[in-house]
Amino acid sequence: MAESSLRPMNALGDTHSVETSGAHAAPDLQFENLEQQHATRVFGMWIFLVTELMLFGALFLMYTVYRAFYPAAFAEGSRHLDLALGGINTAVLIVSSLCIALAIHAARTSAKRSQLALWLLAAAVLGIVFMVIKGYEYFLHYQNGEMPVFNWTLTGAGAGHVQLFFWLYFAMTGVHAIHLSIGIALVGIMILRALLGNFKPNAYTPLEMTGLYWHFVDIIWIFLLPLLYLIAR
Amino acid sequence: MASQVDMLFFTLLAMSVAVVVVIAGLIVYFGYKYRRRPENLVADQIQGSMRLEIAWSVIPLLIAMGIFVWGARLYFEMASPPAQARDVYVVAKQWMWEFQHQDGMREINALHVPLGEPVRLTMVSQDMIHSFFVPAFRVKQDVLPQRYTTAWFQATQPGTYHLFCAEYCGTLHSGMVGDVVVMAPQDFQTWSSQGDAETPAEAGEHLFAQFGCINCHKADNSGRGPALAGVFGRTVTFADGTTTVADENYIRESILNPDAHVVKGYEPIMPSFQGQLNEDQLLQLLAYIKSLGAKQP
Amino acid sequence: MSAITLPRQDTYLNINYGIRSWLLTTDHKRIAILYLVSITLMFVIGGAAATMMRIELFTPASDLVDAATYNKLFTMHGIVMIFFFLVPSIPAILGNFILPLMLGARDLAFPRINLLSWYIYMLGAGVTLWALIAGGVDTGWTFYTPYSTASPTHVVAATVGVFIAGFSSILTGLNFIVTTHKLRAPGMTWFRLPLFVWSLYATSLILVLATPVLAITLVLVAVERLFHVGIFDPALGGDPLLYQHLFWFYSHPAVYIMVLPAMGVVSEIIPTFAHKGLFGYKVVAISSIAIAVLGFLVWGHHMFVSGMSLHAALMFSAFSYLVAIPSAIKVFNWTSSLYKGSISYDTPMLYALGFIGLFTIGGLTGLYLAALGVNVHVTDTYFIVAHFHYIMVGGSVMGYFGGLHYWWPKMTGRMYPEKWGRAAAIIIFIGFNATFFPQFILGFEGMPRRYAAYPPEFQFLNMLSSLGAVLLGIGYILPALYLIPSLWFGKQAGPNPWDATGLEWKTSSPPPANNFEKIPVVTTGPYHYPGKQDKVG
Amino acid sequence: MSEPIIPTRTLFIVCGALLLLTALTIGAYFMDLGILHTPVALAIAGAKAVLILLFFMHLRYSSGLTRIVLLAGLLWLGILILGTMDDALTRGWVLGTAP
Repeated sequence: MAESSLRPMNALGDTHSVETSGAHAAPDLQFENLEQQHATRVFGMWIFLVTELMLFGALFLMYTVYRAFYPAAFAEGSRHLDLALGGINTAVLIVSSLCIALAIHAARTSAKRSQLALWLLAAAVLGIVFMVIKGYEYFLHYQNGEMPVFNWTLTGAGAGHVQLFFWLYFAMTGVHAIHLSIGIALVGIMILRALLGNFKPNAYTPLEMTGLYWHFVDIIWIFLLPLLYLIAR
Repeated sequence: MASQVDMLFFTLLAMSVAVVVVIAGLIVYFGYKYRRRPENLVADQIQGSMRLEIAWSVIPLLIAMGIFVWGARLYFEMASPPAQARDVYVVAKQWMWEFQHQDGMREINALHVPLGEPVRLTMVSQDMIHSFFVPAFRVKQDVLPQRYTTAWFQATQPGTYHLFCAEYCGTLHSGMVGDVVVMAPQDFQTWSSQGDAETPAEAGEHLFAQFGCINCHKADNSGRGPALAGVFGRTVTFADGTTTVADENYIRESILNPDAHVVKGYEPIMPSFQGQLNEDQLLQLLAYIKSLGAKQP
Repeated sequence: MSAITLPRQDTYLNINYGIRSWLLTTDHKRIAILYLVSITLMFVIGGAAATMMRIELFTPASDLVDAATYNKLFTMHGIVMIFFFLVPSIPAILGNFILPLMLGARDLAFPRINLLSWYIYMLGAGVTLWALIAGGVDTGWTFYTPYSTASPTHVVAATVGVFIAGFSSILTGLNFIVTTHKLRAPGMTWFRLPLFVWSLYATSLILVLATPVLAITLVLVAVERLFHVGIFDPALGGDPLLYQHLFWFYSHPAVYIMVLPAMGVVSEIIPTFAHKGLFGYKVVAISSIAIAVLGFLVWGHHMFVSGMSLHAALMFSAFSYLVAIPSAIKVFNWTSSLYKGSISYDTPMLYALGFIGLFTIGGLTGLYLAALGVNVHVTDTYFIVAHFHYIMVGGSVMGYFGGLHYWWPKMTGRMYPEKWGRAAAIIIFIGFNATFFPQFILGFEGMPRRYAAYPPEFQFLNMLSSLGAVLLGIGYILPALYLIPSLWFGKQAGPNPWDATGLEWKTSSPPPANNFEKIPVVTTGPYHYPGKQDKVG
Repeated sequence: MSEPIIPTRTLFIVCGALLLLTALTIGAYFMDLGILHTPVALAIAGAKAVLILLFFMHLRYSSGLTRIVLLAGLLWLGILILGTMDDALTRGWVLGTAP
């Protein structure tokens, strides 16, 4: 405690902006040691994930209400989705999560930068594969006239309710895709930092946080699969 | 109803005055008695008292539950109109109120009702959410687009009362006002006999024929759709085994989204009439289907 | 600069100078000052809109401004005051400044995120103000669909502004929760935390759990508007009541976001100026958490006449009575704390006592609104306007001003002129009651809210209310007139001008950049005053 | 940083289980489960989420506080959905009649 208060201030009077990613670095001003700093940041990430859960929660609620109101239209809408693509994408995300977990494992057990960076790269590539497949699905919906506003050709009784399903489909998968894109960007940054040798077996906090975020986005998709694709045959 | 609401309101008022007097009185009394003086520089350190804490949690809770039950009973009464109530159809739109009486009278921004007779409103909005509010009758109910809501009241004094829109609905929200005119029953008779327009049920019968409903919904149940006599208020069973009471909103859904709930034993072949009927016409069809029920023994 | 020359002391204020040192600071105390300046600006804007409204309502006809303008005024007043003043005021200004000091920490857990949240706030405020300047918004702060998707005004910009500001709230809440868990000084156990910390913790829970729901809902409203078709559209089978559920799931707990921190401030002020520990400390602490939790179960009481199901109305009404209990407990405990105290009447104490009175009235009228049968009559009238102003203005704003005066010496190192302070507190109290008490009667008589013009029989009470608003306005201007000069001419405060007990008073005023020369070790509860210790009480 | 390091073998097993469960849920989709369709699919999704939480996000090795945070989030999500569904599903509930 006392020693950190003696640390000189930098020119901006910004006493807190000391970058601490290397093992040799001292903890930030407000922390007693690196252990506390790591625990605090990871805890902060969990709180953030809970806010993300509530964000998606609102979408899940809308889904629940409308599905309860219009079960037939939701089943009909679901039949317009391509289960093969949805299933493949699920597998892609699960394997990408494994890559992230292996990356953290590599960071904590070996000092080899290349191994860590490779696992991260694999995760990022799988994330991009997911986005490409998702984009292809969107394109198919557009072609088939299942994209409200841009190209909507479904008509007949109850088409309004099917449209509601597609609105929710695009809202839920869209918000998920935005999150995944952020995840890919984060992993990209992590790759750079890994190559720069920023991480050590006892200093990997940013990796850990990126991993938590990535797995969370994965979990959201795991629920989107049954809710959107597997309603009824 | 107004007097019952006021009874609860003024009971609450008496209680809150008592609480405010006690709290404010204690603050002033303690504040004066224990003001800082040279001989009173050190306070007594009192940590608290579990007994007091429990007392002032449990007692207010019991009182609050009493008020809850009282308020809920009133609300339930407000939600259950008497069976013999006079039906009035209300269509709200930016920024006016349209009323249609069962005997054919139509009016805008004014509602004439007979004294002492319960009036049941079936309301729907053509655009935004509005709210039907007559302060004198202590009645308020939001009027929603695409869905019927109901309210009822019974006037006890002749006179003219304010009608307000209580849910903000756009620029001229404060202009969406009208009058409720309560007339003696015989005066009301005279007033309502001035109209020579067809009644909503008659209009509905014409629509029923005009839109071809009659081709499938045959009275003798030989058509491709179920016969509608007596269906209103009855419990209907759907193809998937679930049931519902055929109320205003169910009839509405059956016309606009017939596929949503198909009655057991029938094919989902009815076309949707979404966009072909305006709110007035839907209410007229509703009135007709209701009147069919009335003809049943 | 300084009127009195003093030996130079290192503080967070004079550690360095220049605009860069402020805009790039990560010191929680400086960020608090940044918030103070920007939030005060928003308060002025929201207040100006309120003034215009009260002038317009002096006469029954809409003669000063037309209905369209009036609608924009109350919308602007609501949006600015709620999202940009009441929600952030106490947490982001006083909480930011005091929380780490109270915990015995050198800063919040995430100082850079703290700065980021200020920038997000400014961005949100900027976008919202742009919407207001570019032509205004007329949906009301509630953005109810379907009107918000049909209104011809700048709804998208306003919702986006609120959406952005929401992330500022989330990050502040996150920061406070993590800081409270992880950065307490040695010996600072949970039941040694000051009550302000408890209330900020409870507030942060709500910020973190409720705000994301509003955020995504407002985005969908904006999307729906941009594409003219969407999730709440009744024509597609969408349910406008679903919007209301989502909106109030945030906005009811938001009331507690606004009032819980004020309760915390009052719980600090009363012990200080009565020189004794707060009566029933643990009960008051836990009641804050109880309010935060129960506050999430009652949102449906905004929808009793909306066409919601009877069953849901019953549930929400019953829960609403439950949440009243912890609030009542707090009032009883504050009052009991005065018993056998040694009470002095400095400005913060006047605000705190005013808070108790006004909050009691606001809370009791909440019971009327929770009673289903009575709610039907008084909801959407001036009764509800009066009720929530008693909670938000009589409660939150009184708490905010009380806290601002209480910690002003700590924040600036200077005392404000006490006589002026007391005069302003009394004027605000009287002006507030004169403005809002008549509105209870107006509401019971049936005057609906959000009316630019009204029937002439309501004029007398409206005139009273408008005249009261003049007094209230004067009361709010006064503090600016004496607080700002006090920065130069005020008496030196010293570390502990109120003879208070919290850790924030154990460091110099204004505090050094690192808060404490040496991190204190805590050995007692928060309000440890000398005096005869009564164990049973 | 004192968290234990999860062996790669465990990670691979968990990943395999997740892929298996994905296949299972798609298989269940093609079976005739009637009304149980959605509950089964959601239960499988729940199991997958738990696996990810416990091992990939190493909740199994985290402090009780982290678990409380997660449970609180789920509880609040439950409140949101239950409170609203209470209204949505009982709108047809008129006095004296069944829902």
